[in-house]
Amino acid sequence: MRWLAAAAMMAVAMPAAALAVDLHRGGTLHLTASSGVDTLDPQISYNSQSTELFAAVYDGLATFPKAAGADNAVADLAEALPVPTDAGRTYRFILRPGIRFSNGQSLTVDDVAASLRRIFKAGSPTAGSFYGNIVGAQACLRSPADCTLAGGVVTDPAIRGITIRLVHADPEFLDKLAWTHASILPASAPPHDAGDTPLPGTGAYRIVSYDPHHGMLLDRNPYFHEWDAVAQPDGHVDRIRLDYGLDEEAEITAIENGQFDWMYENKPLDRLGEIAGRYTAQVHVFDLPSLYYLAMNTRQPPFDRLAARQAVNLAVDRRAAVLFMGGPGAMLPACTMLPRGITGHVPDCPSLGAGSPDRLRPDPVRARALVAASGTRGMRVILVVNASRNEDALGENLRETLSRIGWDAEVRSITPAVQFNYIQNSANKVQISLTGWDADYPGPADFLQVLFDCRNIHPGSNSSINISAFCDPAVQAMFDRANATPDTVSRAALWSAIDRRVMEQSPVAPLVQRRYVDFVSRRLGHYVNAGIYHMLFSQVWVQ
Amino acid sequence: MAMALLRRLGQTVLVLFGISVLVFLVFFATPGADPTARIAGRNASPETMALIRHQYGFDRPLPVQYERMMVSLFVTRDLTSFVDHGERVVPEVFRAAPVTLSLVFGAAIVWVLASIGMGTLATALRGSLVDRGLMILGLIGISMPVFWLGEVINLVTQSRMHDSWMFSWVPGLGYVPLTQDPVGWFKVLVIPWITLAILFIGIYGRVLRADLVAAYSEDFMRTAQAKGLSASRVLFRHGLRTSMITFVSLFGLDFAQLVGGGALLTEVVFGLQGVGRLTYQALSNLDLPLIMATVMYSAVFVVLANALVDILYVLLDPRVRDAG
Amino acid sequence: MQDELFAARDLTIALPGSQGSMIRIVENLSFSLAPREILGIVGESGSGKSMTALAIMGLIDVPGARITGSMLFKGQELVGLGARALRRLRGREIAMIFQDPMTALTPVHTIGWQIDEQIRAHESLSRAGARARTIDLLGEMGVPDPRRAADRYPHQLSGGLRQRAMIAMALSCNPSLLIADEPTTALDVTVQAQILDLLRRLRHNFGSSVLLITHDMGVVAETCDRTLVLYAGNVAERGPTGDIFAHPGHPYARALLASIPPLHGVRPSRLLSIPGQPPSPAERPAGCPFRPRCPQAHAQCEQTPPMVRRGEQDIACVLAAPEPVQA
Amino acid sequence: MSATHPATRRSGPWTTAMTTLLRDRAAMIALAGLLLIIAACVLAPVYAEDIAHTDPFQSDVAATVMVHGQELAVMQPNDNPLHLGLTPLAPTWHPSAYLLGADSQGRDVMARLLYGGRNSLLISAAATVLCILMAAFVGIVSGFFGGVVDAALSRLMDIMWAIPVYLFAISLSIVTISQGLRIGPFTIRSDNLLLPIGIIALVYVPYAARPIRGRVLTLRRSEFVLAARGLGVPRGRILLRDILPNVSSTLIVLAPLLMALAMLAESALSFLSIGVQAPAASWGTIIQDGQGLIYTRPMVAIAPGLAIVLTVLALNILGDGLRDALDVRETSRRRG
Repeated sequence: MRWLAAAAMMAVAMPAAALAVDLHRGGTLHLTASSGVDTLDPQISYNSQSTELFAAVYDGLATFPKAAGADNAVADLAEALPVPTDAGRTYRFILRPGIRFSNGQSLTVDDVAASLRRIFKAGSPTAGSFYGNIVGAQACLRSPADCTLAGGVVTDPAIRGITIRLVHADPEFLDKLAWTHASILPASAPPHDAGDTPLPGTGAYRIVSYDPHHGMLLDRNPYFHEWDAVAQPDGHVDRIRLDYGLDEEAEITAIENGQFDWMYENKPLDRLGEIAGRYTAQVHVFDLPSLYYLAMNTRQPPFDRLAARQAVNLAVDRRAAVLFMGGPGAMLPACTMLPRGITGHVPDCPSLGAGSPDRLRPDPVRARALVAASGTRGMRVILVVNASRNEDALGENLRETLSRIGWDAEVRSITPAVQFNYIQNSANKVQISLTGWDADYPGPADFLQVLFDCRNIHPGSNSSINISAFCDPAVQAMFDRANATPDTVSRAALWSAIDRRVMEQSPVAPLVQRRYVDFVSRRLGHYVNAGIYHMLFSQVWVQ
Repeated sequence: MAMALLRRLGQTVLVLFGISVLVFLVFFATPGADPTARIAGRNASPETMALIRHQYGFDRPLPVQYERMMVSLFVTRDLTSFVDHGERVVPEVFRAAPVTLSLVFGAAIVWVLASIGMGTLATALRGSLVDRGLMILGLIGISMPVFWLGEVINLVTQSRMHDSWMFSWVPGLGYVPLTQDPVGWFKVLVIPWITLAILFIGIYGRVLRADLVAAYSEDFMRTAQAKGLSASRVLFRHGLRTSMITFVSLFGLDFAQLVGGGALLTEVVFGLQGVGRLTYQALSNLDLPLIMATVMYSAVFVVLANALVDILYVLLDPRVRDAG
Repeated sequence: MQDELFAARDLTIALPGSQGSMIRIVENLSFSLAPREILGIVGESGSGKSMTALAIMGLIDVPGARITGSMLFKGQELVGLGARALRRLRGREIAMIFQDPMTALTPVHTIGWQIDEQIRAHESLSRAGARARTIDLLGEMGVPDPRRAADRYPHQLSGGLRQRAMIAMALSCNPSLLIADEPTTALDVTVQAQILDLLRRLRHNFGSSVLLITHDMGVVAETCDRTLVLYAGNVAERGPTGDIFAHPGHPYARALLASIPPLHGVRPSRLLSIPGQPPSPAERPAGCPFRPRCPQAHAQCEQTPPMVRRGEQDIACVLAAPEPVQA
Repeated sequence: MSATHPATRRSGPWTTAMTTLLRDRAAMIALAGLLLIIAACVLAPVYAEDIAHTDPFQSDVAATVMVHGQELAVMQPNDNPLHLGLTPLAPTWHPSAYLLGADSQGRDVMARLLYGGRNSLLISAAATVLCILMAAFVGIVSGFFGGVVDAALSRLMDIMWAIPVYLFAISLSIVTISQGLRIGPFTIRSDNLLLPIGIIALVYVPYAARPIRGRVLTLRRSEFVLAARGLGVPRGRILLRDILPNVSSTLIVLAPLLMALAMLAESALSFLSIGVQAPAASWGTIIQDGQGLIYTRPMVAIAPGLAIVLTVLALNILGDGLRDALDVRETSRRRG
């Protein structure tokens, strides 16, 4: 009955062309992952597995297009994306009518306002960094229980209007609204992390059951109808089953055997040749806005010296890094902090004097001279890396590089569970570490401003994302200028300039940009890769 | 008897207390292990960090945190994970237990039978090539890391020879509940059983042979032979029966450890969602509540098994009984 | 000699030594045993007496051991007899009591279980039937409250009771030949006497012959009809016990007799008054093996001594010149 | 009983044992094999420099090597259209270059195997000896004295056995990153081999102590101990003269097993930067490296595994020989 009702609704809403019988509709998509997501709460989960899954379950006012190619935010639950007024500080949205949550409840502007408040009440990780700019947000951060966002979020139920006011202009604010943490939930959602209880959403699928050690089951949202095929397309498969428990090697084998259609984890390096050679058609590779880089602590010797940091940038062998991390198909050499595909990316290495990262060669002679000049030759340098098989070889290669240019270098690997937090904390006095950064949304500020803003230095805290503790007034001023520049072309130029300035100061040594290697089953068709959502679960078909 | 039981119970509580305090302290003494930042998510602002710290009670003194954790682990049983938010760890452990029990019981049967066979055969033929060969096989079994062995077996049965007649029956990795499909349960577990058992067959077979050979220099074995008993009766009823002390001691420890989650590598490599895999995930995520739950669970088994072993000693050797 | 129960002829037991050599533990040993006779084999440790007992039982399990000569038991040749046939004899026809009752019983089974086991190994008897015989036997052996004793474990019994249980077990199938290897050494003196008394009565009650192996001339004197003195794997002297005790022919036998410990009171720490120690089998000198320790050794002893017959005694010594026959 | 004393006094027990051992052909072959393995490991630099001409501690993705007159890349790119993956050189079976192939960093596995043996042998032997000593102490004291002592020690062992060692290792690895572990005036750096030796030894103490305790529990009631006590022999003397020799057979069997387990356990610690640190190698770490190559270059994991098997095998045969040689009790009783 329910299915019939949903079908009837869809018939009303769908354009005539889509009414043609979908031969690929139905079936169960079998996914596999080693283990579950951190939480089912879309406003809190910070995990790329949930980003991928929730794309088909939750919507925000905006979303990133669920189609190949484009990566600017588009309207989702809002009818259109507004052009900000008031010097880029006010955004007026009109909510689409007739949308219902998977529990049957209709979506209203109250749900939107409550969801924006919930970001603070429930303690979303990006509450401060992404949404702290909304008027009233600072009070919400200080006292989440009493959060009202008064003046920041204003609703007008009569016209289904929602107005959001910012303290400062933020050209990337719509991208941030498209981010999963700004998903719209029913106003009745609890004001705390929902944990392993699924919350109703507006997407094409809903979460039926979940156990972080066994699996997740999704089926169609019975109240869903397609309002925009780019914002939230209807799905082909009837059910999505995600099984937890296999390790990467077993996952690869299981997909080869047709047991699963897709795996979440990164593909083990020793299997890349095998899958690319024997199952070429089932492998999909695309660029990711994701970097591996060396973070050098500008407040710890020897990297408190510019010359020492520059020496590292000159000496690292990015070609070797590419090879150790899976070969040229899986990694691109990187010499800037804005990866390929992000606004402001430049395809050469200005600070290192090379035309392109592909032609970049290490220059140990100059690097050695710089180390000598910095007066830190012979100093003991400990590189902290993740204890993971994939990073082992690269870590060892980097240690050799550091030793070759004049330091007494050692590498220490610590468990990935704490490495990322350990290297952020100034109390641990980490000199240099190998780490990575994946974009939340494909915008330059998500790399440069997040990683190098003075305000993101929190001494003694495990959450101090400016790992290098890099604070440069010039860069800081340029951030402000970029954010206040409405014109996209000149803003892009500014971000390129910031990138260049950062690289001259060398608080980090970018090594490689990741490319995403996806491996799917033979039966899986209509593979669509959509930016940060990777493969779209709603778009693939299995029959 | 009641007194002894009570004493043992008291000791158990003491053991659990000791372990939990140690785990708790070590966790919080580890730089970077503080769960706040990991719960809050990357790039969380100081305010969000403070909110999380308060929500989870990390701003309380350690003894208070310890007490609260123990209460919610043992009394209210609603302790939730730091990594999988909202996941109650106690039911999770009990949901995983049948998988581990299936794995460990099966493997234990395999290894006890195989190692007794191996030990007695080698003893009966001691000095012969068969004896030497079995002992070398045992050592090879011991020297193969179980994880490596599991991967090689997977390589052969799931990948390289998956389509051959020999291994086409092998189901995909994962667990099938016994109640749901007994045949599937057996098929899925038979390879993990053997993989897990190989190490122990090696250890136990060798230990048993050594003890049996030592027993043969005992006078009572000569008496038994002089009685005109068959060689097998001498070996089993007199030799084996008196040589089980080491065997039983090790078995108690190993079995308890495995049931308590010690088979983690086997469970991981074969995708079995048992207590071992849970322990593995708890440790690799440094998820204190889950670590605590799995460790307490396994400690209970260790204590229980040792109590059982002490009882078995008495059954096996009446001299111990009278030692009081 | 038709009524011999057991006869060993030129029995030689050799064990493999280093580099493929064979070490002869026992050389050319000959003796015989009549029904209901008690024969004592006396010698120091290492003389090969226990090895001889094990050879009769077919229990020498040293790989590569070689047994030559002949052992006839009721006319059946034991040397080279198959394992299965030997096993059928063991426990049923030939039984053995070991030196140390403390270690010779399996510690994890009750006394009764162990005796039942032997009975049932040789006779098709019900569990209850076997137990009934066990209790009878224990009673006959002078074990008080045999029903309860049968349910006890070896360590719960005193040494003397254990040895009685051992003997009960050995006799459980009415063997024709009982080999007792130092049955009293590990027991204290009063118990010793009781056990020896028990052994003496066996031939009447059970009709068994006994081969008593001991290093203790006192035990021999009390118990044995005939005696064989073994030195370094060779017969030094054999004959009726009374004759040997009255006129020992071999210097070694004389020395042994001189060192009989008193039956009561404190035992001297060394039993032998002869200086030196018996040679190890590998270092045994040519000729008379006792030569290095013999106070009367002379050149002739470098030859293998002849077996001199004197009355009913056989003496392996050149000095044992025939004396005037007295009777 | 009286049998043993004259036999032992005749010649020194050590000389007897030595001659017995020297006559044991299997033990001598095992000893020769063991010495060969040790010598090969000691001579690792000679192999690396003069035969294979390679630096086993230097990763190199671009290196090439001449094999059978052919120039081969040590790290071979896969010829798939996606340019994914890089496969190390397969075993050449040619001692002058990459006899056993290359590992995931382009290093000569054979050379690393020889160098790795040094660490593995040292750590496992030391850990085993330490563990056996501690376990013998705990097991004997626990079994012999019984009562409160036994209860306390046994529960301590329970705690040690149930504790998640990996958690401690993680913690230790992080604590020791920069300044090392401070114990009083001493600072132990995380590359100090005493760390893995100590940890591994401690981890397996309960495992070895428990069966020893079991044996002692039985022995305590056995006749010769009761007799000795009855005669007023001091306890220490009973422990040394009667109990220790009787548990030694258990110990001798457990020792090679512990060694094998120690060699594997060491790699887990090394993975967390405790003990052997990259680029140094041990057999365990090479197996660990090889696990990532099982589908393409299984030899990387198999070769060190074989080395462990052979070493443990040799040690084991030698141990059996040693026990036979030293066990006066058994040999003399046989002669009876």
